[in-house]
This record gives sequence, structure tokens and C-alpha cells, in this order.
Amino acid sequence: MGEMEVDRADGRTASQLRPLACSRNTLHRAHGSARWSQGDTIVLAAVYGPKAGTKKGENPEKASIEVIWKPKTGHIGKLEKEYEMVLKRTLQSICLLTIHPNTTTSIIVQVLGDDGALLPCAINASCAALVDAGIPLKHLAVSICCGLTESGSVILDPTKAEEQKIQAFAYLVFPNSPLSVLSKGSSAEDDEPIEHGTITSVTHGVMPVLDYFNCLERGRAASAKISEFLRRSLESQTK
Amino acid sequence: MATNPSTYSPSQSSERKQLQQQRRRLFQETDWTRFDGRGFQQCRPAFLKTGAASAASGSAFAAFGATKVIVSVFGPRESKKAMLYSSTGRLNCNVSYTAFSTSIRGQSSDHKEYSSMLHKALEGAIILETFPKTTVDVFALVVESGGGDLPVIITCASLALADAGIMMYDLVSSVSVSCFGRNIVIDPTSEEEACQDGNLMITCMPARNEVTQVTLTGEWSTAKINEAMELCLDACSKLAEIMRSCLKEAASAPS
Amino acid sequence: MVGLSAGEKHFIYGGIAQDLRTDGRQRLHYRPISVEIGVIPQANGSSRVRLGATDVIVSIKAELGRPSSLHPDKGKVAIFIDCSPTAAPMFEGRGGEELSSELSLALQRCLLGGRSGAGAGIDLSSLVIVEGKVCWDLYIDGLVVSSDGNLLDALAAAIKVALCNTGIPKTTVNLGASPNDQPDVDVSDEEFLQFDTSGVPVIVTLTKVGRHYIVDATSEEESQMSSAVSISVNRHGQICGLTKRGGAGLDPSVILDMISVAKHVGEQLMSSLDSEIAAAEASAEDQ
Amino acid sequence: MAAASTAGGSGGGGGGAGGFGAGDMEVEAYRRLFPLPFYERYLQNYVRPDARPLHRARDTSVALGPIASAHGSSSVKIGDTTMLAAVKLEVMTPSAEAPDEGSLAIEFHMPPICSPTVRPGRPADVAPVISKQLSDVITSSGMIDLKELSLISGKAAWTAYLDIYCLNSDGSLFDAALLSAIAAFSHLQIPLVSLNDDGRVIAVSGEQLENNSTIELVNKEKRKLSFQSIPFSLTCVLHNKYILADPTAEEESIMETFITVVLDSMGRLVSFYKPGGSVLVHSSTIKDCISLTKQRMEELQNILEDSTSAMEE
Amino acid sequence: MEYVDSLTGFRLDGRRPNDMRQIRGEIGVVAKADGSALFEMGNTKVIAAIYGPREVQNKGQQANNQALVRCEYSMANFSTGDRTRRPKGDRRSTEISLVIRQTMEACILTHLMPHSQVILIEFLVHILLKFFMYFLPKICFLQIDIFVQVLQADGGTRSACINAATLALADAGIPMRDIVTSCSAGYLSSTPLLDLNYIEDSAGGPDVTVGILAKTDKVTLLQMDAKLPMDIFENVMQLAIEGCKAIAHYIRGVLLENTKQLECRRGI
Repeated sequence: MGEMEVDRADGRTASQLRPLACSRNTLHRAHGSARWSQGDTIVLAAVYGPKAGTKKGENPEKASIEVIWKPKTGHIGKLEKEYEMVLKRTLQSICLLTIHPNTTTSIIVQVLGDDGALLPCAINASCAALVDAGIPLKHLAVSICCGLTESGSVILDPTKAEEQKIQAFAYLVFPNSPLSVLSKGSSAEDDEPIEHGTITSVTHGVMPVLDYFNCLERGRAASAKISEFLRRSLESQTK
Repeated sequence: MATNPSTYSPSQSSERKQLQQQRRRLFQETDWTRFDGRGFQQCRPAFLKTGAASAASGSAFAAFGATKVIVSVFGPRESKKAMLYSSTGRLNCNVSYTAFSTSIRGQSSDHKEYSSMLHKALEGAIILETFPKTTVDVFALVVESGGGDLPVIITCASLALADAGIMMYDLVSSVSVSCFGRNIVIDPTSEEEACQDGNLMITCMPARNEVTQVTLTGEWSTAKINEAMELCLDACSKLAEIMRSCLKEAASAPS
Repeated sequence: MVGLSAGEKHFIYGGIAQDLRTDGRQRLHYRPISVEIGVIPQANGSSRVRLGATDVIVSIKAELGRPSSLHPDKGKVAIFIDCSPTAAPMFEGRGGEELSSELSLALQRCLLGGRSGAGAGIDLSSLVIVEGKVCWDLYIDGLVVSSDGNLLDALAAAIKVALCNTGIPKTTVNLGASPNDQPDVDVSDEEFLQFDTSGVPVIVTLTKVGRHYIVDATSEEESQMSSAVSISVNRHGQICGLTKRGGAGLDPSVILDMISVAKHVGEQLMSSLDSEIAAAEASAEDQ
Repeated sequence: MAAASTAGGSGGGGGGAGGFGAGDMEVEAYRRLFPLPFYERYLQNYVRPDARPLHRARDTSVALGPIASAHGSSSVKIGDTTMLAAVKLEVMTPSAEAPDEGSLAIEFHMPPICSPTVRPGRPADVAPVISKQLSDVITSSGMIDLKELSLISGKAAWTAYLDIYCLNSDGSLFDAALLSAIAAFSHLQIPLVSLNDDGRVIAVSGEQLENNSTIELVNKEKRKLSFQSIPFSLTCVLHNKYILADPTAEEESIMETFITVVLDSMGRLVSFYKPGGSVLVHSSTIKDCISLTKQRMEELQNILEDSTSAMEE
Repeated sequence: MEYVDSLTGFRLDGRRPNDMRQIRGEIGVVAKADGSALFEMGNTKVIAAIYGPREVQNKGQQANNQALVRCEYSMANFSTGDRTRRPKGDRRSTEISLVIRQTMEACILTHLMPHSQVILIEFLVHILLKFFMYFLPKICFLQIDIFVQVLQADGGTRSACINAATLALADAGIPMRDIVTSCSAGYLSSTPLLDLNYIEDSAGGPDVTVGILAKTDKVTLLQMDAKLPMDIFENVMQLAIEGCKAIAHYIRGVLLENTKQLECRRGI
């Protein structure tokens, strides 16, 4: 099935992303902050830290990461708790936790607009905010939402209306690492290069196994574009 | 999900109210049989088992008729808050109910009254001097409530404490009686509790012949208190025997 | 809360052993009790009871409500106790909640009888207006203003006094057309019905300090207690409720002994309360 | 496979522990102090400290009907992880959008008795997340046809309240919770109801049926739910190239990458959940996890069947 | 609703516009407290109790170089016409607590008791090292707790609480710059009214609460939550200040009487 066949309300092709925008250092009091938008989905992330000490129950030999999710309206519910957990674990895997042992870094995620693919947008925003705060990272991470329509074709970065219509979707996070600080040695053990790995995968809805792999592949291809955008926007602002 | 408040639970209806009134009338008579066929002075069959939850330092499961309780004991461990130095240990108790424990759903969660009663019933039996500066947590979960919950919780908690190896002067066992008119009925079920005229619960350390906790509601004459207390104390010492044999069994069983 | 030196502790123990307590009382003597009624004008009944330096205020408000489905022929009574931080700094914020709920529970146990309603100190069936439809909800609110031990006895006495002072407005009922309708109830502003308080018990707390037990312990004495048993006794010498505080175990025979002592002391307390109530009523009428 | 080459791939702990021989230290102390090297020594031999091969799940047992007062209940043990689930039905007015559908309310609880890390008053962090995942998986898998919960279109429908309590937590909580949920629903016996004179739905007991044959039942046929497809899950932890199925709490705390795969009985993917962790997860690993889940699904199907037949006997 | 009778000029409770309600103060109502007082303004009745100066309980709150003043305002369940279920901790209580604390803090000479130096003698007995004796100067910071309890609320609880707190602080012997007194005034039916009661207070008109240091005639508290033309506001505020002065006069009398009694008892 060709991607041109899919009809999308906003006239995008199946693998076309919504316009991306990223601005950093938008908050003055925070140690690092970033505003990331994908179409009408807008997330503001602020990083505070590293502050001394970890919460009880966390490993004091490593840096601890705390994620606080602020929904656009209302109180935090189960969905937001799940987002917090996924975001926290994702960020833990890209941060170099051993550099600042016994510290806590807080990431506060404020949703400004939700038009689908909210969690990927928040992950991208948090990643940019971490860079802005100068938190040592192993590599960047980019996140994307892949939707699977009833007809079995994959659409990228669905809007909220599309998310509700489609059969299933997957939030995927990929590393962005050609210039990674990781030595080549560690990835040499395996046959595939590191950027083909998956950091996070959260799926909703039933899909055939093959379609999941299809999603992975398409997501990975698109993530290169987001990586490129992220890198460019980071570089332009550091100069 | 339907948020319409016009809800009902299938078993609750006007019939049930009538039934309850009938029962209340019945209980006033001098001679009646209990619904589960027990005699007035006969306790429900007690099933006790230690080691119900491996994550805890000690735990116990108790099933008295329809009442089922699990108690886990954690510690002695670091006190939660940075409280003032204390040369004796602290005891922290919490009782909660599952959402499906009672006939009406959703009346679950923490039970503050029972938590503090459990604390009072146990603190006299535990040798707090053996774990200074630290806290022992006793957490109880009532899986199903079928009457006489608090005595079962206390009994089960004392067994869990023994399983955790916390030093105690003696095992604590607890039994309650209900009073209906002139009758005294031991170990009441929740149906009986709902229409009782009075209730007496005794928690004691049978080997030391000491009462650690006693509560009484309703109007009682001294003679009746005498009779009820004797009944409770007798049942408590018998219950303690069952607890002891349960612990011995667990200790002798190959681990 | 009460920091006592070894010498002071010894003095308390010694005094109790010799039946001469630090304030000159004997073991089974109450402190002078002073009673005021009608201290809260907007309530249906209210009282202020002072037992030495312990000072409590109780107000009773009656509101129209619906009887519970289990007891359609009875009104409802709710007891709430609040410990004001003026009584002790540790009641600040949520610090008083634990004690407050403990006191509320103990009072409920002693005043409201068994689950079936038998043995209740307050006659709940007199609170019903239309069976199954309308009844009075009696809200008993206690406030501990100053605390010097023996709060439970003081609160129970204050509730008894406040109930004597309580007037429930007379009502006239216009039954609705169909039996399912909620009937209209007219509440009279002028006519009040006096409440029958003959069955309301008093609470006698026996505090065990050393080898003896005492009544009406001050907070210094309470800090040295090993256990305390609160026994509620009514006019007929029946026991209406019993709770135990303190961790130490008690021999069953001691408990029975305490019960008989409490019955005796309770009688005296009740008669002294009665005369205080009469005096307070007389002085209220004078004004 | 060269087992020796993998030992060096671990984090800093591996290097620090190098100085200690197994004989210098008590085994338990070594396990507490250097958990990762301790595990790696086992993994080199493709075995785990509890004597399981890497891909084997712990002993699993399912018992139906432990809660007499509920309409359906089950208790599940996977190793030491114990779950107790109960379904209670209540009649509700269905929502206007779906007048002929009932509803599900799923809640996962972690009471303080289950683990030393949970304290009263403060629910565990993972409890709401597992709650959410369970609702997602059960709703999206289409296991329960909500239309079967309807009684009278637009007027009355069942709301099934499923409460799952973790009684002992020792890893793979989601797997155990999902299994207990499925078992509780398969044990669910829908009570008979009829309409009374006021048009309200009331429960009918067997006794009343015998005495009064005129009672018209609303749901004579619909006593059991028919499952379209049943979701089964398996959690695996990853460490380097090792895949450990059904981890214990200790394994979950030492190894940071875990993957939960949920497949339904038709072999479709219901959920692929990998929150963070190591990056080095390639399609081959993903395929391995999925095929392990397929194997586990067969085991679980047999266990469920056994429990149902044990119930009927 | 007519709050001032247009013919007679009397208010609903029979007062004239610039009449205050009956006030009454009593010292030493809570035996166990370091200082306590009861203050009544008509049907409004509050008790204040002072605990301290004592050692700071929560180390995180201690302020440098001055004593910590804390305040908690709570209302009895039966204090209002309808029963309240939450006697304290709601927003209104927190706000009033803060207002009272700030007002009283301004008059307490907190800098006179920043901390006291306590010499602690600690015996450390060690079996091996025999006896050690330590003399450790230990700095202990002080705090003063003001607890106000409303028994009956009939308008002007804020003012009544401040007046009661002043009496109680004096009873506790806390050094103060001056006595603070407070009174409220409102503007209803085009008339400035002194000391509003509950009915007048809930009419929704402007309500000016003023607190003054009586001797120096300085305003320490001024609150108003409505719109009022400037010239009228000045009138209303002036009325409230007059009320404060009258209360200050009364409070001074109560304190003098109390001191005389103390002298009597001591036999001076």
C-alpha cells in the first residue's frame, strides 16, 4: 500500500510530520528549558538541578531523575502518572547518571496544547531542555508516534482526531547517535548500529506483529528527520 | 462509563430490611439457632497460617468463617520520619479493607479506628526495648469482612509478629461476644453484629492472664459482664493454643 | 508534653500510694466541678464544664434529617470533639486530630449503645418526627478549651449537662398527598420540648498509676499512668460502655474491681452534677 | 558462545568486584554488595540463582473463586508474586453514547502489606501505571464484549468493578495482575435479575425462582461472558544479550531494561511496552521476546483450563 | 435591605451608626497556657492563648536574630449559625492566621529575644574512658505561639482575635512596643457604621478592618475588600480608628485592673 493513498484531514502525506518548532531557554528561573511544538501539540519542559541528595529509595550512587507532569487543565490522573513513568525511564536511559551521583534533577513538563502525539512531543521537549541545562547525556533521543490505520497503513505523527480514529498506535523513542559520546566499542559487539535500537516503545490497540515491525521501521526512518531538526536547532542556538 | 447516580446493588432491597427486622425480633427470644448452626458459645472454625507474604519480615493469614485477614509485619526498620531519639522502639499499625470486602463496594481503604485499636491492643505485649530507635510496622488487610473483624485482625497480627521474630511477652489473642437481650453469643458474624444490643471485645495475653485491651458497648449489668468476660478469656486461651500449634508447625516444617 | 523530674514523679507515686495526692485529694475524689449552661446562644443546648483546670464546652444542635433505613424509628446523633490548640500547643494544625477522634469514638461508644440501638443513653426514638421520613439529627460538638487531664469524664459530664439544657423545637407535620412524598414539617420558634436525660450516663475514668488507681487524674498524673479504664455508668447502675487506654495489661479481676468502684463513684458524680445543674438552671433563670 | 567475553560489558560494579573471589566472602553478602557481578556469574552458565533457565517463567498457579461474596474472583501466584482479583457487578444506567453497552472499571491496588517499600497513605508509584495499562490492554484487546453486559438497552447495564490486590510483590506484577484479571472474568457468574413493578432492576435468588415461576428474567441466557480473544503477557528483563523471562523483584531492580509483551490468543500484538532502559534492543531481541511470549501463552492457557476444570469438579 | 432606619437613624440591632457593641475582656481563662484572654464584642466571642517564648519546635522555621511568632486561627464547630465541619485549615482560616500573625509580630519586640544561651551540662559516661564532662553553650531559638479560638462568630472575628491576642500577650509578659487594638467599620445605606455584626458584614458592602498601635497612633493593619470613594474611605477609616482607640482605652483598663489584682495577691 503506497503512502499517497492515505487521506489525512490536514492534507499531509502518510509519512509527513507536522511542522516542528523548538525554542530553548524560554524560562529564566529554570536551569534549562525548552518549548517544543509539533503542530498544535505544544509542550514546555523545564529542568531544575542537579540538586543535592536523592529521594529515599533511589540509588545514591547514581543521579536521580524526577519528572513532574502538569496537564493543561485539571488534576493529574492515571494517564499522566503513566506518562511520568515512561518519561522518567526514557530520560534515565539517555542521561549519564554516574557523573553526578547523589543528586536529583527535576524535569517539569507543562502541556500547553494537546493535539495528539503528546508523549513523544514531551520527550522531545525534555530532551532539548536537558541539553539546555547542560546535563551530561549519552546521546540525544527523538520520539515519534506511528499510527496504524484500519487498512493497515502507517501514518506518522497523528493528530488527536486521527489518534481516536486509527486502530492502533505506537509511541517510539530512538537514539540519535552518529556523534554519540559512546565509544564505538560498545556497539561493535552487535551487528546492528546503535541508532537502530529502540529506547522506548509504548503501544495502544491491537495490531499484527508484522505491522509493529513496519511501524518501527517507518518510525526509525522518520526519526532521522527529527534528529536532524533537533541537532540543527540546538546548534543554531549555541552559537 | 455511566456516571448516572441511579445505582443500586443487587442484594440491597426492601426485602433485606425486612429480613433484618425479623432477625432482630428473633434475636430477642431466648432460644434460637444461629444461622451458621453454631451454639451460642461456639466459635467459628479458625484457620491460621504464617508466612503468607514473603516480601515481609513476618506475615500471617487468618480465616475465621467468612472473615479473612492478611497481616504483614515489616521491620524493625528505620523510623519513617526523622523523629526524636527514642530508647524504645515504635509500633506503627495500619488496617485497610479491600474494595470487595463488604457487601457494598467502595467502602474500602484505611480504617483509622481499627488502626489505633490494633496499636493499643499490641503495644502492651511487644517488648519495645528490644529494638530501640527503630519502628515495627504492622499492616493488616481485611480481604473479606464477615464479622468480628477487629479480634481477627489482632489475633492475626500477633501471629505475624511472632513469625517476624519480634520479641513479645506473650501471644495476643482476641475474642468478642455479642449480647442479644439476655443471651450472650460468642464470635458474632456480621449479620449478628448488625443487630446486636451490645458487644464486648477482650484482647488478652492468656499465659500472663492480662487483658491488654477491652471495649464494651451497650448496656450491661455487672453479672453479665462477669459472665461475658469469663467466656471471652476462656476462648482467648483456647485460641492461643491454636496459634501456638500453628507456630510450632511452621517451625518444624522443612523450610 | 509534661516533663517531670524523677523527684516529681516519685512525689506523685508516693502521694497516690498514701492516698494523698499532690493537690490534696484522695484517690477517689474528683476536683471541684463547675457547670454553666446556655453558653452558646445559637445552639439548642450548650454547657461549659470545668473540672479543675480542664475546661470544655459542648453545644448541641438539632437539624432536620432523614432516619437511616436500618432504624426508621430512630433519630440520629453524631458526636464530634475538637481539641483547640489553646488547650495545648501540640493540638496545632492536625496534631489534635488523633486525640479528637479517640475521644469522639469513646463518647459514641458510651452514649449511643449497641448496634441495634439498645442501651443508648440518649432516647433516639424521641427524635423521630415521621417514621422513616423525618427525624432530628442531633449534632453534639465538644470543644476542649483547656486541658488538665481527664478530658473524657469532663466531656461526658458536659454532654449530660448540655442535654439537660437542650430544647427541641415542637413540630407540626403536614403529611404529603402520597405516602412517598417527603412530608412538610413546620418547626416552631417558640415552643420547645425538654429532652429526657434520665438515661444519660456519666463516664468515670480510673487511671492506674503504680499499684493503685485514681479518678480524675490531672495531666501530670496521666503522664505517669500505665493504663486507664473509662467506664460509663447510668443511673440504674448499669455499665453502658467501657474503653481502655494505655498499653499495659490488666488482670481481669482488677477490671471487675474497677467496674464496681466506678459504679460507686459514678453515683456520687451524678448526684453532684445534678445539684450543679439545678444551681446553674436557677442562676440562668435569675438573669 | 564465548561466555567470558560478556562479563566485562557490565557497568562499574563489575570492575569493583573483580578483586573478590567467591571464597573471600559469604555468598549472601556478595549478592547484596555486588548484585550485578553475582548475577553475571550465573548468567554465564545460562542459569539463574533460583535454578531457572533464563527463558523459563516461575511456577504459576491459578485458583478460582476465593472470594465468596464477589461475582467472580481468582487468586494467582507466579512464584512469590500473589494477586487477588474480584469482580463485582452493579447495575447502572448506560451512557447516552453507548446505550447498549455496559462498562468496566479496573483498579489495581498495592496495599502496604505487599512490599516493604509501600507505606500506608501513599500509594506506590507503579500502582496507577499498572492500573492504566491493565485497563488499556483489557479494553483494547476486545476480550470482553461490552454489549454482553447490557441488560435493557438505554435503561440498565452492568458495570463490572474489577479490583486487583497485590498481596505479595516479587516482580512481574503486570503479568500476574493480567492473569488474575482474566481468571476472575472467566469465573464471573452474572446474577439473574428481573424487573420489579416500579421498573427497577432487582436481583433474583434461586429460592424465589422456585417459589414463583412467573418472575420474568431479563438475562436468562447471559450468565457467562464469552471471550473473543484473551490477552496474555510476559515480562522479560534484558541484560546485554541475555533475555530473562518472568523476572523476580531482585532481577527487576538490578537489570534496568524490561519489556512487557502482550499477545492475544489470535497471535496479534496487544501491547509492546518498553519504558526506557538500554538502547541496544534490536529487532532480533524484539522477535525473541515475542516468541517467548507465544510459548508462555500456551502454558498460561493450559493453567487456566486446568483451574476451570478443577473448579467444576 | 435597609441597614439604617431612615427615620430614627438606628441600626438593625438598635445601635447608632457610630456605636460599638458591648465589649468585655477577661484575662487568664486557660490555666495551662503562658498567657490567655477572652474577648467579647457583642455576640462575637474569642479566646486567645499564648505558649512561649519556648524553644523553636521546627528548626526549619527559625528566623535569625529574632523570635519566631506563629499563629493559628480556628473556629469551633458551633461558632456560626450553621455547623461548619472544618474547624481550621481552610483558606479563610489560613488567611486570618496570617493577618493576625503579621499584626502581632509588628508589636512584639522580637529582637529582644532572638535566642537564649543555655548552658547544657552533659555527662558522658563511658566504660573505657571513665568520666567526661562537657560544658556546651547551646543556642536555642525562641518562638511564641498565638492560638486563637472563635467560640461565637458574629462579625468582626478578625478584630476580636487581635484584641484577645493583645490581652493574652500582655498576660504572658511578652515585651511589646505598644498594645495593638483593632476594630472594623463599614459603609452601608450611605452611612459609615462602626463595628459591623454578622448581618451587616454579610451585606457585601465595604468592610474596613483597622489595627492601630494605641500609644503612637500608628496603623499596623488595614484591610478592605471592596470599592469605596477616597473621601468616604477616609471617613470610614477614621471611624474605625476611633473604635480602636476606645477599645485600647478599655483594654488598658483591664490590664491595669489585672495588675492591681496581681499586686494584691502578692501582697505588695
